[in-house]
Amino acid sequence: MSLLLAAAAETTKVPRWGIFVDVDGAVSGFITAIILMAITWYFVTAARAGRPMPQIRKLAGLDAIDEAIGRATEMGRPVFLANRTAGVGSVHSFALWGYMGYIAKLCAQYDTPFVNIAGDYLAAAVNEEVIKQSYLEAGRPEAFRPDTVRYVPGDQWAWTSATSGMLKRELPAATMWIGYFYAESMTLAEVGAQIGAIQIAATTNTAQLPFFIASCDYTLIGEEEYAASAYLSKEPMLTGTLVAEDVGKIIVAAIVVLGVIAELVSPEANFVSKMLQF
Amino acid sequence: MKRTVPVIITTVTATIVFLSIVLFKTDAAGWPGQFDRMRQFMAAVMMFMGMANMTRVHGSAIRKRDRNWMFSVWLLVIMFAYAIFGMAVGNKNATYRWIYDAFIPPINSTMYAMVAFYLTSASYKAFRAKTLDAALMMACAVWVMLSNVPVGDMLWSSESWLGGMAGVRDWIVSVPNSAVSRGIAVGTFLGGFATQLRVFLGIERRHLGQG
Amino acid sequence: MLEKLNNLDSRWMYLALVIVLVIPIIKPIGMSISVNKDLTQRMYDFIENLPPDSLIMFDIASSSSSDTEITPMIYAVMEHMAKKGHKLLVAGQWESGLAYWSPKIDERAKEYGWKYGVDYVNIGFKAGGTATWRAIGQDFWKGAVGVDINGTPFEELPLMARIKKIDPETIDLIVIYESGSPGMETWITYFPTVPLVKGSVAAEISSSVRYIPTGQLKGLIPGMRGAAEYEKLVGRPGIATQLMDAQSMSHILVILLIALGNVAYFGAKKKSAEAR
Amino acid sequence: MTPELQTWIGVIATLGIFSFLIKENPFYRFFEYTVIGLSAAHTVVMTWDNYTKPFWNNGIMKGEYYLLIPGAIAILYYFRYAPAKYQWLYRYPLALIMGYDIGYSLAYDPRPFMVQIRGTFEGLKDLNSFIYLAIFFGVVVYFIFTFGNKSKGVEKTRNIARYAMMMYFGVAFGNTVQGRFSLLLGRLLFLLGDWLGLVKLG
Repeated sequence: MSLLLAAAAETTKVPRWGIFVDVDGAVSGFITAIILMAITWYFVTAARAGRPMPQIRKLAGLDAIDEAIGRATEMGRPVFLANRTAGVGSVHSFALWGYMGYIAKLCAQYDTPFVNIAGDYLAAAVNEEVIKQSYLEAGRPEAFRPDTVRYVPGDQWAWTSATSGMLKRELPAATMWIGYFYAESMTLAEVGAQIGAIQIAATTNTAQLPFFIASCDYTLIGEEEYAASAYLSKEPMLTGTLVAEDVGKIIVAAIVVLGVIAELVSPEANFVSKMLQF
Repeated sequence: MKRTVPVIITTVTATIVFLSIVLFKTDAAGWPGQFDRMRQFMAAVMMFMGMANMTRVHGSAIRKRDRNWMFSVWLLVIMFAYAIFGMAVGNKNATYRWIYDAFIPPINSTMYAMVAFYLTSASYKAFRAKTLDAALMMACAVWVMLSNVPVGDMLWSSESWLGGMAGVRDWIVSVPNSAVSRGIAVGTFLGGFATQLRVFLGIERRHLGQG
Repeated sequence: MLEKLNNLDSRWMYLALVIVLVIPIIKPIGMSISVNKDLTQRMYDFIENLPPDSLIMFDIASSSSSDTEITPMIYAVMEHMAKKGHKLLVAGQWESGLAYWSPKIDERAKEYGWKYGVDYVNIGFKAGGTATWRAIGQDFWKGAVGVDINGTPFEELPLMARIKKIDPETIDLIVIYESGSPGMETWITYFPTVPLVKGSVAAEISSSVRYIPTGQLKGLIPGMRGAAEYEKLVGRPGIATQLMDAQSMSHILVILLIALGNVAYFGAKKKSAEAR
Repeated sequence: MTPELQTWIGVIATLGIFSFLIKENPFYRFFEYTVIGLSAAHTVVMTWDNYTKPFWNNGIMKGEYYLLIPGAIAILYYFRYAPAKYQWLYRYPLALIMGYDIGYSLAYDPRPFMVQIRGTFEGLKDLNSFIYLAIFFGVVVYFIFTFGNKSKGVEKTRNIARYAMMMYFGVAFGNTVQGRFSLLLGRLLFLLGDWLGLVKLG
């Protein structure tokens, strides 16, 4: 009972600060956002000024993209890239466009059919723009076909039934599942495995990762999904944002270490904890 | 005008929205609430984009007489008929609901139920102890599956030492597992934040295409 | 032989799965199950120890696709309530789920001889998310617009006379049947003092158990297995018990397939090594 | 329009979808295309009923004329399918929507993250808490992309973190199995019970 009361007290005792919203972590979240922006800005400027950026660690899943497209070209079969949930303002779309630009360009160069299945009607329009741009960069704008980007309504199982149907009918040699997926992950990955495609998956939904790992050849875990844009383009400015991210992680680790020390000294007066609650 | 202005619009809008949420109380009447309404209204105005895309994709299939062009005809007919009917009578209409209930829930539940089949065949092919990674994953999966059904209790009862199979499972779930999920969550947050900053700062502008 | 096994066609596995599921459904074996002391037993004890005539609220936060997991839980808890003589208030955070289970609850209530309005009330779905629930918590009648699922005013329902707020004095326990969000966060965040238990679909168990030691959840029914345990505790085996054999068999099939897959893989590897 | 007809459609659709397990076939294809068509239409109808109409009737017609500005900008999105010369106009509403979404998540995302970090060190008590911390650090190190890639210690830590993650995935897989089979049982009960009447439950 005392535990319950303690929990209850904790949720009501929220620090208020002027006009700031009275939610746990509102102020510290704001400060965190500003700090992260500052770090990112610093490293991007450094990269723009031509300072050398460190190498990104090897990510097998991203290296495999070239191999997968190569095999699709040899077999004369299409390459599929799909995402159901990401809207235009979603971080998964931003990540997806990084993959899309790279894959579409390679496909255009090798004259391999490329298909994108989108589940959001606004994102479908933007995907088309990204792909057209890549085809243009590859010097083959005429290779873009009107059925390259296919919108299928994002209703979970309608989308999945359509995608599995397309997989079995068009037999892509490479399939890529990038973004946030739910229970449909198992169906997609297993149907893809049955048609013998090379499969690369990337998702941040930890509950669905096991299914991708089970049935895909390469799986990018969690945050690795977001690293693709920098990794594939090798552009120093994008790498700079990755460095900023890593600095963020080191700061988090430092805060946790501080928090542990404070907790061991006195759990009641843990200043780190109070700071983060603010 | 074609690429720079949109980048500026994005950055300025993001800054305004960010500050309005951080500085003002979030309720329907305040600034964040108003911005939210505008965003919703914009998405509502754009709602026919999906049908436009589908008309084009399936229209091209019909024109080229693809293998499944008859199905594409059927799809377009049913889509337009149902949409026009629904917009005319509203989604609470009994006939509209009847059509919906007859097709969509059974197909959805069946697609969902099929996951069980795929799970079965995936475990046959995937859980092979080729590497230590795979072996660990397999061992944990088998352990949890056994402890979730009566057979697990028969093998190692939950009355006995360490709480039996279920006891060990609960320890794995509450200690190493939640540590992993939290670690991944920290990385995901930072990665997502950086990805958004790339667009916010105008470094990533692939979505704006050429010209 | 082993190579063939190594690349076994999935369709054989699907056939095997259908067989191991259908046979126990039609002819259950009746394997005995043990009751989870930390989860199901706790919830049972909590309801068992409530004084008679307590008011229990059901919150349905699930969709009909979780039918086979949630329905037996609802039935088992209702059976328990009927034995102890508790009153029931049905509400839901998910519109479709509430619409789906309301007739089933009515059917069971009829069997127990419960009178609508006296022994149980269904207030129906109230739109507006957590804001609505906070309003209902402060003033139940006003927040819930004063009518039940059929549009009957609360004045005509005697049970509603004792429900003016959501607090521990009025509502002795909230049972949430949840398969996703919005769900128990509403209660944990805004009504932390009202005792809460949860009937959870299997996929949600691992994310919910951490609320048990802190007392934020008084107990939990873990998936279909938990429903079967609860049925055992209340002494009325139902759907979950009947299906538990099928669950066991399918789990065993998956484990056997994993074993077989490994045998085939290592066998084939050894053979190809010998051939070289 | 009887409930029996609905059950029959349900049964045929269920069997049609299940037939995909054997082979992709026209029977499945028919239901696949039907569900996509209906679902696309349903998306539009729901948006129309829940957003477009209320916004028009209760917003703009009641004097909230400022909504016309985002509305007008939103219409530009349809220039996506206009002749190439005018296509770029669609980028303005796009930029606006993206700006809104980015601002929104930049403001809200850090908050739950603060709670997560606090959770790692609050309430340390026994050996388990320290195992927990060690694994947490390991996983954070695993996701560092640019530093310490040549260090042996970092590589070892990453390996251990990877094993811990694989255990997590194994457990998540095993725990989900029960729920997925429950769903399939539900479908089989529909066929065997509601339709064929072979099983009586409850």
